[in-house]
Amino acid sequence: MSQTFTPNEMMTVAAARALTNDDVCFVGIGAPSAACNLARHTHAPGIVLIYESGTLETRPNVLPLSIGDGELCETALTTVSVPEMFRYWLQGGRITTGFLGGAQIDRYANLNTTVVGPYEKPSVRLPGGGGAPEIATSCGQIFITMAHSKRAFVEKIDFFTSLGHGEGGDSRKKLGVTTKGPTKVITDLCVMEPDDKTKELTVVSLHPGVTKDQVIAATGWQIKFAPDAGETPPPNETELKVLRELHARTKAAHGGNA
Amino acid sequence: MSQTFTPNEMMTVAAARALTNDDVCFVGIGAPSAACNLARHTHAPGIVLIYESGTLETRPNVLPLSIGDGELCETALTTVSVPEMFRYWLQGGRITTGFLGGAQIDRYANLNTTVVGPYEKPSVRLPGGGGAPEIATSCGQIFITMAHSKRAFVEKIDFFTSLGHGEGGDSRKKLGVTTKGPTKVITDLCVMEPDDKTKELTVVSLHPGVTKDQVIAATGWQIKFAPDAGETPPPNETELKVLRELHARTKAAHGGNA
Amino acid sequence: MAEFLSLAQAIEANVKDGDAVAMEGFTHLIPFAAGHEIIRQKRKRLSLIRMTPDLIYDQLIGMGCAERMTFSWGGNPGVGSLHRFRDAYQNGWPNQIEIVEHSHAAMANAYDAAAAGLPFAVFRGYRGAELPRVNPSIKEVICPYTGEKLATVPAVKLDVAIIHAQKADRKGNVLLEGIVGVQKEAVLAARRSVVTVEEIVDELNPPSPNSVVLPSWTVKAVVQVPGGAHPSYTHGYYKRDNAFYKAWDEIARERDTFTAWMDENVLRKGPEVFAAHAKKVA
Amino acid sequence: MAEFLSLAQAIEANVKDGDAVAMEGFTHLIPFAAGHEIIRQKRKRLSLIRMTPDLIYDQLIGMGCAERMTFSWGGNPGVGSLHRFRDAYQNGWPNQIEIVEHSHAAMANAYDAAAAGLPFAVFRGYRGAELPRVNPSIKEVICPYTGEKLATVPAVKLDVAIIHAQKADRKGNVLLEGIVGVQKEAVLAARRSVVTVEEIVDELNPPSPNSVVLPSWTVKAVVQVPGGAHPSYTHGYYKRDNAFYKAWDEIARERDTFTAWMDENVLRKGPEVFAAHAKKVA
Repeated sequence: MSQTFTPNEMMTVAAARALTNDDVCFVGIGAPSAACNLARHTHAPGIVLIYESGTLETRPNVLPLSIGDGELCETALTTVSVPEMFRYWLQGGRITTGFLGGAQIDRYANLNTTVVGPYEKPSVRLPGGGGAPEIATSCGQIFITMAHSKRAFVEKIDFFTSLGHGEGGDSRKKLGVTTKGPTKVITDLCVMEPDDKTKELTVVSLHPGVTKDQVIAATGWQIKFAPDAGETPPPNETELKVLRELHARTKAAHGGNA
Repeated sequence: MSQTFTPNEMMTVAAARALTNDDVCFVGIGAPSAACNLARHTHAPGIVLIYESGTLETRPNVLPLSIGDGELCETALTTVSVPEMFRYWLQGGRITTGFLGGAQIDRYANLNTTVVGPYEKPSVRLPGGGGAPEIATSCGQIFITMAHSKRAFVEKIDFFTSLGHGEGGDSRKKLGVTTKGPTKVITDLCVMEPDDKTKELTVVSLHPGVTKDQVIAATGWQIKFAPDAGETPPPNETELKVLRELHARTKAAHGGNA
Repeated sequence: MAEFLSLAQAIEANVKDGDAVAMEGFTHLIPFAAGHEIIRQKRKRLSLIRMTPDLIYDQLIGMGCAERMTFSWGGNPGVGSLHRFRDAYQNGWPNQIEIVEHSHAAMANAYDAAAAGLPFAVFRGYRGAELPRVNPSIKEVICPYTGEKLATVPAVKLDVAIIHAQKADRKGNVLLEGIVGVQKEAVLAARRSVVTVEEIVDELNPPSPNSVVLPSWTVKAVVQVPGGAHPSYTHGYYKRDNAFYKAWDEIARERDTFTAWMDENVLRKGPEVFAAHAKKVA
Repeated sequence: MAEFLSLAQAIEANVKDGDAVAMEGFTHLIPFAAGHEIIRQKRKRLSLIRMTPDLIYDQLIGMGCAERMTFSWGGNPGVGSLHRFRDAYQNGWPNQIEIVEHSHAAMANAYDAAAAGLPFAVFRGYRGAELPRVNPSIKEVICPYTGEKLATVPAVKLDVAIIHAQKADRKGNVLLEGIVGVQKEAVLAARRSVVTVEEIVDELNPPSPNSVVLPSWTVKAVVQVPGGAHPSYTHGYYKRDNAFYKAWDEIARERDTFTAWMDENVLRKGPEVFAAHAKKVA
């Protein structure tokens, strides 16, 4: 049975599938939040979702607009202070998977959410790193979700907000970082994983209908493809239904003046 | 009107009177707890009592046997974790007056609650310092309550559990400590205060019926008396009544198997 | 002991030109009414501190109250950028603003250290990150036991902390519930503090013996301002006005629409307008 | 995820000879039933850690389960000394015990650091105190901003933390209320943890959104042992048996009265005897 879906839906579904029932996730706003909650409503009902606002094991019925929406606290197992969240829970090494995104990413999955242009005199001042610098190194692994474009997937990021695989190879190890770092970059065009050895991002599957040329055209460096890169399995009916219902509930909740 | 009272009651009453309505007290078990609660039930109803178990602004109706009796939590404004108590509240510099006591004290009000004899091979292993090392330096000032005897008031303490006035003079300042340290030592015989300059403990008042010779005989160093040392005003009727009721309630509560 | 004041009195007495001010709130309990009062009282050269500066700091900056912002994530959550902050930082309108930038972990630890009376905090942070190159206050210490290098951040230094909370009792003890962020630490870190609350009640009745309560003697002024966190929210009282956060993006995008909105909704109004948002939903 | 086990199973699976074990509780919620089970299972060479070791550590030491005690205050609160600890430490009966001594502030910070995944903690402590002379693990660091010398303590290292709590839900999430001490930190610091609870309930229903809750995935084993904290107490369930603490002074003073009491009340009994103390008073 074939269904139409948007590239963004494909990205969210692919991210959701990468999560397991045993994961403890540090969730960001936007696509990560949609992916984590989709996973929770489908194949991973036991997944633990943590938002940096302090909400532990939350089960939101609608997606939060902000990282600290009331919905997150009301449906949480408990809510801790922000210092405790960053000290006992994130730095304490209790998170299996953290989500990140950014304005720019390079071939080693290093991210920039700080500035476009030089730091001191940026052409665009972005919101900044927030939790990213420590999420990038404290979580067991990192999933990155981003819209795929040449503006975002660049040869050289303007600022190293958070560490991916540094300059590749054993960069993380040399910095004394023991966690895996980015293990998947999921875009609206494809899924990438770092090469085992070089740590350079490599396309491992193309979303249905997406060509290699599209990916090449949307990437600012000479992107590599795994020899066995196939097609990302499309979203199934249940996934699309659950995701769309989630978005519909969210829109209804946020649109009005509650 | 004259009333009989015990030396211990006099000690507790004298300690209570030294407290004001504006004090925030770090209370210890025993005489300090009795003194603080006596003050709260008489001239200082607004005094804030904090026990190191985490209970903030507690109003026990009976005296606790331990530092963490349920009564303390049940009557507290709120109860925080023990790390928070020692970090935000004690080290944070929010306590005006802390209480200490010990097995041994010297002329500079340094205290030993650790060992009698050498540390490695003590003749008596005492419970140890507990909160004392940091109470002694973090509270605005320290009151010490102890039964007066030659065994306790010694020329040289066997172990420096907590700092009083060190070797006298500006010892505290030299150690980088900015708080006042012991400002009163209240015993069952007299009240002592450190000399302004030398910081040596000096008797400022003798409890009713106590002679200088008694104090001299109960002190292991050549104790000094202030030129204007007079008599400690005896407990008044209200103080004795409130204190005895407090002890009676306490005895009734702790005696039985609740 | 906390004093009960009007909002105008509380800000007048506790916020001075040039002060280091934290108006904290992690999405929840953001003290908007107090921020508006600071704007009406035309405070200048404030050094604004906050982990997640959002609309209220955008408003303060756009109205020329600030000269510095210390932060870890400055944006309109889920919506986009802070246009007034950007305009000040990139174009100097209405005045140039300096920034001191940290990560969340660093800021959270800096508040915690200040509440604990320490001069600095130690954390495992910034590995492979570039911020230490541009922020000289990020340093490191070596663990005396393992030899591990760890990052340090100086404790925040605050003249005044301003927060919003659910309620205070008549002695001025304050109860916070829900997403409590770093508000307790901010109050304990500051020399002075102003707390706006939804309600003043006879008895605080915290639901748990371990509820988050600030004793009256840690607070300088308590002010009742129902709805005072709008368009942020107060757990148990009213929800986040997500539609307003989205609308702000348009209002703040241009200088003239911003100025007109501030004139109509802040300068010509008082804290009583917040009451319209203060319905108790719990 | 926490497993639901019998007390014997939980101790068997999680406490090994030679382990570093914290059975925490600051007067409140002391896991006596679990301690008795360790004695019945004849664990040896335990390294016992606790801020305020009291009767249960006196019992473990007197029964020969321990070879080391790390602590900051070791006594029978409000009553006097721990006679069995003293006899072991001073006279080597039933075996010699080594001590590692800190202050409360140091221990509290050491738990906090371990929970936070740090190798050490910084605090303003031990000034003018002698403990640093006899405990080589007390060191110092210099604040990189102010030059102030501050004390350090290594993070506690625990194989297993054992605590008692009010209740768990059927997933194994645990609620603690009242004087919560360093129990949360102990569990988060430990590789394994055993939690005994008064009740197992369908829904945890914490009274506050900020209640102290340990998620199931931070706990290894949950065991229902009503009354399991006696003669300590459980807030909301039963009071501290102060009379027993006083009686212990006599029981433990001599080796033979101690041995007889342990034989009758621990070795010949099981955890079910604690149920007699488990009346809910709230």
